[in-house]
Amino acid sequence: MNAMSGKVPAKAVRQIEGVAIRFTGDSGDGMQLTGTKFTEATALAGNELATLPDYPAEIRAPAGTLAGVSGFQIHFSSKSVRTPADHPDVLVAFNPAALRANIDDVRPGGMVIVNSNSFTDKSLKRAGYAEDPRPSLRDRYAMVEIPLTRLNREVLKDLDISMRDADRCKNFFALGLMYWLYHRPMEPTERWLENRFKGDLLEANLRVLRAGHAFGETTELLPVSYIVPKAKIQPGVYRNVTGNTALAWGIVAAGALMQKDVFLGAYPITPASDVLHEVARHRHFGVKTFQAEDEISAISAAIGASFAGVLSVTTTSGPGFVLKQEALGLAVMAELPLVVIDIQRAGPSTGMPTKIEQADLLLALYGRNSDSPMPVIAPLSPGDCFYTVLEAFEWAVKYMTPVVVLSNGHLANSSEPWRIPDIETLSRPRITHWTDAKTFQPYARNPETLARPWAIPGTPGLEHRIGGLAKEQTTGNVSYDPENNEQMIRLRAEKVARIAVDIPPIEIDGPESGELLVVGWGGTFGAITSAVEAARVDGKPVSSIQLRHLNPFPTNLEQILRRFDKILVPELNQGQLVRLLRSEFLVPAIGMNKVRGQPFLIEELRARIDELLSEETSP
Amino acid sequence: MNAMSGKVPAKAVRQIEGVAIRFTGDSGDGMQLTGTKFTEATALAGNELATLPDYPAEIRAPAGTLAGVSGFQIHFSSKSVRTPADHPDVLVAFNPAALRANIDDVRPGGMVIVNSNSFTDKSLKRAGYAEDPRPSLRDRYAMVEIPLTRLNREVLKDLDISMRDADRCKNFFALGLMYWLYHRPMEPTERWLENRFKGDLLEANLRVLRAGHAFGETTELLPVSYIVPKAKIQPGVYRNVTGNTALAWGIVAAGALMQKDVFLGAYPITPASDVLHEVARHRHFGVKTFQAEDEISAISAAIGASFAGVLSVTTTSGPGFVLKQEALGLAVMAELPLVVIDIQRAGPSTGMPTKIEQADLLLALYGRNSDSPMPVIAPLSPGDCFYTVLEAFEWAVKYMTPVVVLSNGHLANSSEPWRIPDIETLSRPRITHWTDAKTFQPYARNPETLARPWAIPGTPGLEHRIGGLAKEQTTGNVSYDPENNEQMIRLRAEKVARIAVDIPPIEIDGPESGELLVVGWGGTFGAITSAVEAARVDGKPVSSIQLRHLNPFPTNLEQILRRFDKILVPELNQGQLVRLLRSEFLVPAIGMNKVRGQPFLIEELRARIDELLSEETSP
Amino acid sequence: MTDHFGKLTSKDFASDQDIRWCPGCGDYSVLANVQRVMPELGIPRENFVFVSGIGCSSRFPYYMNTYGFHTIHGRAPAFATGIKASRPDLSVWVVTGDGDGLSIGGNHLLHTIRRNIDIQILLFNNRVYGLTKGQYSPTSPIGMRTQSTPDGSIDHPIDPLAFALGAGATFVARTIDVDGPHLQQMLRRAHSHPGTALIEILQNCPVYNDNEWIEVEDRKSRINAALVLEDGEPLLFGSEDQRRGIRLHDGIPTVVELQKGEDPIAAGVAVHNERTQTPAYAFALASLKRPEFPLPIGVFRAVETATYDALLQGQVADAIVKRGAGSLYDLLHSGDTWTVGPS
Amino acid sequence: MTDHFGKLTSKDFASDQDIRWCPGCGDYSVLANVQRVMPELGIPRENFVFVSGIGCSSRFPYYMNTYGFHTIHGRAPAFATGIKASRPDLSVWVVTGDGDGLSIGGNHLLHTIRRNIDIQILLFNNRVYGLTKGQYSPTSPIGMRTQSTPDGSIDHPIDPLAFALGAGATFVARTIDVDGPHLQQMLRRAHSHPGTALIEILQNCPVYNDNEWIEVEDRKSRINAALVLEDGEPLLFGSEDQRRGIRLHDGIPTVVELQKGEDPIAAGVAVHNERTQTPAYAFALASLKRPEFPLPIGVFRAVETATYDALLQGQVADAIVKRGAGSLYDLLHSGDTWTVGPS
Ligand SMILES: Cc1ncc(C[n+]2csc(CCOP(=O)(O)OP(=O)(O)O)c2C)c(N)n1
Ligand SMILES: Cc1ncc(C[n+]2csc(CCOP(=O)(O)OP(=O)(O)O)c2C)c(N)n1
Ligand code: SF4
Ligand code: SF4
Ligand SMILES: [Mg+2]
Ligand SMILES: [Mg+2]
Repeated sequence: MNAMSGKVPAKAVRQIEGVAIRFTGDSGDGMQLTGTKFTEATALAGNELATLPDYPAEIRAPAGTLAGVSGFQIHFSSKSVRTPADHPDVLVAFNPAALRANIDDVRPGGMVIVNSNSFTDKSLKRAGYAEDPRPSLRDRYAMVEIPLTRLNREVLKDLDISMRDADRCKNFFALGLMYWLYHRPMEPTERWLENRFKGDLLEANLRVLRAGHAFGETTELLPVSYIVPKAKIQPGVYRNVTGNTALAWGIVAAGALMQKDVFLGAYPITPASDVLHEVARHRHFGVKTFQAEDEISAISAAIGASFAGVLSVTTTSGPGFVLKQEALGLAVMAELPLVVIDIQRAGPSTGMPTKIEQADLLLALYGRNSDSPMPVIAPLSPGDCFYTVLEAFEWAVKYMTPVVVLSNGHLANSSEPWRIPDIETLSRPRITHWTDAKTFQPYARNPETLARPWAIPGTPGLEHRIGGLAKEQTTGNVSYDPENNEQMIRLRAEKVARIAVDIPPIEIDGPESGELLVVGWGGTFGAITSAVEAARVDGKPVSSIQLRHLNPFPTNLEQILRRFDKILVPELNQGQLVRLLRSEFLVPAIGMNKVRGQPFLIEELRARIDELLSEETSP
Repeated sequence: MNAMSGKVPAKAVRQIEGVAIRFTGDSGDGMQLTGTKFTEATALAGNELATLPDYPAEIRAPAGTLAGVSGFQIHFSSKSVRTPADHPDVLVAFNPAALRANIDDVRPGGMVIVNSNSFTDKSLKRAGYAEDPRPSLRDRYAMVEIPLTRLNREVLKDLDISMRDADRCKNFFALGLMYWLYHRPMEPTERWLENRFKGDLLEANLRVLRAGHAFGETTELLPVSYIVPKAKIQPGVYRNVTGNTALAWGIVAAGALMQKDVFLGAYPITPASDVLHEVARHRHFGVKTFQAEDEISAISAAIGASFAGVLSVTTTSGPGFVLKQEALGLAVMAELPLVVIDIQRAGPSTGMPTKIEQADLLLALYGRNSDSPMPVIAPLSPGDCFYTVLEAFEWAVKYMTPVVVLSNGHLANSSEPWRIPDIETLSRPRITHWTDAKTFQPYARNPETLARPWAIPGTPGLEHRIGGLAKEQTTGNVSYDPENNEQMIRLRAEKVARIAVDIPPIEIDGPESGELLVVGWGGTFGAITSAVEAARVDGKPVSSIQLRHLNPFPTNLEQILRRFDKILVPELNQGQLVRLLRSEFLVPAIGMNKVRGQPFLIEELRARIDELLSEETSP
Repeated sequence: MTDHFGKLTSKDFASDQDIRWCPGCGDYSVLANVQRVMPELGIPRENFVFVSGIGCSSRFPYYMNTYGFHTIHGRAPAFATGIKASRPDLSVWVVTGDGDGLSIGGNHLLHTIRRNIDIQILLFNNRVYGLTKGQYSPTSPIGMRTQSTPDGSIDHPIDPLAFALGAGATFVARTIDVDGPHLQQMLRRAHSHPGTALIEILQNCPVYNDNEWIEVEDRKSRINAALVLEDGEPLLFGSEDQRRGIRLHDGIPTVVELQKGEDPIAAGVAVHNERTQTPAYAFALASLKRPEFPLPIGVFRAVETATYDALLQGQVADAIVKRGAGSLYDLLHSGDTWTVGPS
Repeated sequence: MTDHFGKLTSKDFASDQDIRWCPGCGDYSVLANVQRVMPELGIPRENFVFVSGIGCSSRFPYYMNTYGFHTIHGRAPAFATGIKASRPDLSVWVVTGDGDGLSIGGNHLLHTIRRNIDIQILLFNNRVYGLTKGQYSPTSPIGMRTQSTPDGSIDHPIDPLAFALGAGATFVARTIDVDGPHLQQMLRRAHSHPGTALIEILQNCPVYNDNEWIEVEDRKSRINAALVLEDGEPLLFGSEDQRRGIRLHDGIPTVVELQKGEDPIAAGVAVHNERTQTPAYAFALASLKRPEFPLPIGVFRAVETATYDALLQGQVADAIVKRGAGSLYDLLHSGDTWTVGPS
């Protein structure tokens, strides 16, 4: 707490368990940066945290409109934190549009900090307010109205910078104020500013940051500041990662750990492009990125690279994933290792590209002509994206199969503090390419994994041809033999099924059996676990499991399902996993489906859990 | 029986219920033509019949090899016929390769007619026979060895045609012989020859046809000829149709009945190309065909045509159907009428393009990003393809939705006698385009069907924009509103679900309840019904239903399923419908799956039925 | 509602949707000019259809008060083909970007052009993927640093017009977002061309690729940087006192410096003829690249040949003349049939 | 097994698979000639990869005893791109047809060519879809009657080489299925070209489009029907007593009739230069169409510029030089981190 060293706060300090703050403003107001800096400071302050950025769909929507509002929510606590929280306790709104777009989310009675200078007639109109909303809000929220623009300009009036540049600093004024309000350290941000700016701009930013802090100390608008004690956190070195960064690093790490070059084929698409961007920065790992002309080319090139003997991967989102299916079918037939990452977004069709869904599960399983089984994994959190990619690569090369990773737009862009793994503890599968020409058969199978050999060009005596036509067992020659065809189809299915032996048994959160089991998959982990744990704290007999492995399922899944009276399957789609569970295990699982482009709220999950538990159990 | 008028057969005549004959030879031997002519004659003779052509996968495989064998099977009877029969009673083999490729299918003790001149060392070797197989076959089959090449040449020796042309006639010698053997009329074929050939070639063909017939009368190799009495057939005008022709005519008929121009966008692919070919021949119906650069363009153009206000359709097979999925998602979002015909083939990937499967059902339902429900219909027989297309168009325009038709390579190429419908009895839905500018809203919905209006360019005052982004209810404007998005997704699903009211209740073949229900879908109708009926004749308590409507299901399906102890779902895939039934109704349906590129045999279905019925019923 | 008897104005072509482009985007100017030209074309508003793919530029149809279809990425020309082939009475305009039209959609553009279907295609070339936030596009220059190419792009760029001519285009033109009169003239020309008319519009993306075309957008530098094509005129550029021309000899374009008053034709400067039958001529123009050559602006090629939609419609009409309008009864009863009587 | 110390022969490049083309198909001759050239290229057999799409021609890899990948329809260039980009040490050959490469696969061909990745592409042009039994293809002439065009096709054909040049091709050539020596020469030239080398092979499909190229396949008619390109030689064709040449003036090719003994260059006949920088020259050659002009055969263009695979490999190498080989530890610890001690 150096920022305050030497000064004893003259005002009241209250200790709280945690708080969720949402910074909102126009896209030009720097909300993402403000949120990121606050997050860094919070991580260093030792809290558990989760964040959620929210960008406008348009590149540059007209200033001051609802379409242009950008937001960043951070939830931090001295206890465990798994979601950015349903409702912010504090809203910081830089303009009326930001207020209007966000006020309904704020916890009743929460704090609302606004820039009072921004409430001009023009900007109210732009935001679609018929009249100034503040008077009516004052009853319902703790309104803190600060003349932010004016205060900020005053601090900078003697500097030789334009008014525009001056005004663009005001997010750091607010940041300084929030640092004061929650006792966050200032140095990391100061250090960052010093690396980033110089001259008058540096001076300006530093000044307003400190002025904001000082304003907190003196203003009567904020009589109390808050301390959020450190959380109990597993020791280690931490950093923030978004899901997309973790995916990208997983890709780079796979090559480093398996000592292989990596090839990434991709075509830009929201919200997957950032994975391509991040991976492209690391050519010195022997990683090549290829921005293809379309998704079909991207995956085709990746399959080609796999045939050629490097680790290969293709990244995309919904509509692009659809386009890759024909080539994926070939990868199934050719039995080549490939990782396909689909960062699901809200559909159908173009849908709401920046919004959230998890509705490509059935597509991943069934999106190809004829039966062509493929393993599917879905990460549970931003940091888990890293491990998911490593696991996907491991499966791909061990079983000689394409593997699908289903992330989503929520994981992609939200970040969490991530304990950096000890590299020595990460698995380093040894890849062996076939070399013995005497015994070589392109489709001979490893009796344990059923994998065929990975025999790569450049190996003398192993010249062979593969393709999408039905293949004879062992030789891989084209074959139209009916018996052989059936056996090959069964073998490929069996190969994928056998991956189950590599999947650890799934662990139940809560009692091992009972009245209600909540089953989620992938990125809804935080919300579901939070809701279920909260329900248990209230004495409700409910447990949960969160599936990472969607195909094959963990081997103990069936037993677990059978131990509960009711099964609830919350999904951000119209019911996909629930169909799989019902058809596979004939259990009367009930779907809970949300397709609003938003993540689950803990409270809505909680409500459904309570409702189910209070229903009469039907026979 | 004019062909025999004036002559009393000197030999024994036996009456039989029915028979299955398979004509086989090299691709150059004219087997398809022989089979077709025999079929026509048989239809005119008043029998029920079913046929199955079997082409080699290669365009022109080397003569005399197994790869080049072509076949045509016809099953005809005085009783009901639903499949081409599991095993031919009679095999006609023009060369050793044809014998080798087909002999194992022949019913034990069946008749095998071979061209004895073709058993040269060279051709035996080409066929992969180490020695002449005939001696060993004589014990197991009624071998009829005819020096076909020689006899044929003799008949033609005084004509001025080349040896090659002479040899190419020999299929008509065999045809004449078979006409004699089964008392088929010769005139239709003679008439056809007269329209087709002239001069020496006509003379040659007529001569050998008649010579074959005469040979039958005189040869001692065939002591008996057979009469198959007329079947009881619904009165009417009949013709043969293949599934593909019926699909094509359904497309043309839809336009004629609805008084609309038709647009077909397609990219050639086996076994769908013939639909394009056939439709292209009927431009005078105001039907336009567009051979696109790929499947994506084909469907995109079709959707464009639909937006422009014509009836539109796109035809394809497996891999091409995969490529169409992204655009199909747009059609769901745009809520435009479109018929998509997928003629399923054996996969995955390129697989065995000329072989049979029915494995694109889950693809049709789930092959797109996010939930995008779409009705699916599957024809039960070649002739049913016609009605299926009409029904699909009716749904498409009534509900403003894309509709998928799932045919398969078996229906596509096999033919059945088809009672030509009385055109007056066909439904003629009136299409209304919105015209009233005052009340127009692009996404206002018909309260009954939930369809939006079909408002087409050229209508003053109805100018509006549609697209793949999430849409506001009623206005269709782009909307990112969460609530609205959820409602629109639900409305689209509800719209498809409501189609169920147009689906007639499904009828059970057999008792209304009992021990075992066999549930099939689409083109396996003939085999399943035959097997189940045969089992019932043997006193087994088994019923069957064959689903044409896969989404939505007929409304009485659930009740029916619940009335049986066991449910068996035979499919030419690894288990697709069975998954849907299990997840939808939580019934313990059991799959029976075959992926050999071949249709079900009646006997294998029968065996499984018997097995299930003899098992102890588990609780 | 517009009165269909009165003359339409550009306002009648503006929809009620909020425009969602960044401030300063070149797309605004194109939109305004398209809205200005539409009323002049003598076509009822309800007969216009604007079709687009996905991209910033592809939002265009939302802002036009005509029929519009914002389809999927890269496929707009295929949708437009279906519209025009089935309804030749409509005036169909495709709006696409350098990514939409030349990356994922290159093949549809190719085939649409070669079929010569009678539509207009406006290709907004900002040499970047705007909507997905600034990756390089197929027209981006080698070495361009973007998020996806932090070390610089290594793909040789495509020239949209050379590509179109390679595909057999019958009409290609190039114009500039901010040059209203020229842009309008190109729109009119494209509209009056029977067959596929492709206009490359050099468009500024101030956010991700600012000033990419400044040399020709700027009126001052344009004199030397652009070669304004005028039918029947020699290929001249440069200021009065520094006139230069283009010579096309042995298939190789060269710059000819002209003395004051020198006759360009005598000096070997080629004379522009849009209707030159061989595409080789227009291709030679399309091969002129900065900085060695000026960038040609205007109509490169405008030759007439049968359009796909007309030929298709003709086949239908011919078939009806030859065979009579189709009779369903005849179709179903064609070939061999037989009658089964009541038994 | 081949002895890798002995010299390979064409037999070493024949696989054990039965060939499944129709008797008389032009593909046989191409296969034989490819198998003949391979051993001469000084590359170990295991370093060859043949990649194809779907079509009769695309079965090619099955018959080559090298590494081979028979992929999906139209995408072979993309697969090849992945192979070559990740393994620049391999010699990668794409085999495609006019349908596979120019219909469904046109976009991948376009982008592969513009990237100039160092592979060879053999495009078998029989102007028909063979495998799917004879529909017209993107190179089929207008009016061609096929099963899908009973009234005649109405699409203007694409010229594969004009298309490739429009895409910025650095090497394009045309040859004939049955002309072994010329075909072999083109294969060698394509192989030695750094960058994408496209060879259009005029191929006969006796079953669905017999004699499409008979004018140039036939040695007699070829004299007048073909223009055999020779680097540094004037563009001449025709028999001794009827010599003609091609002039390229003002961007417009014309035929010049030469008197006996007349100097072609003086008569304005252009001299062939494969290395002409501007693509306008080669495009002019590609625009020569029968029957007005002879069909050029040989190398149209062969210019050197950086290849995609080399540039990509270079970026990796540079990055390692500049930043050292990647350290996973450093990556994971980059940026802001903090340490949580044991509590
Ligand atoms: C199938 C698919 N792949 C990728 C995308 C993502 N995407 C949308 S627009 C675009 C590129 C747009 O570039 P351009 O056409 O140049 O348009 P601009 O935004 O520059 O006007 C991409 C890659 C998509 N929407 N759909
Ligand atoms: C996605 C997909 N669409 C269509 C097909 C069907 N198909 C296979 S090959 C082919 C055309 C082949 O023509 P071409 O490339 O000219 O090869 P050729 O047979 O003439 O050598 C088509 C349409 C396919 N295999 N896959
Ligand atoms: S990103 Fe560029 S092209 Fe897109 S709207 Fe903004 S300025 Fe225009
Ligand atoms: S169909 Fe034509 S291209 Fe194909 S193998 Fe036969 S002859 Fe050759
Ligand atoms: Mg762009
Ligand atoms: Mg071809």
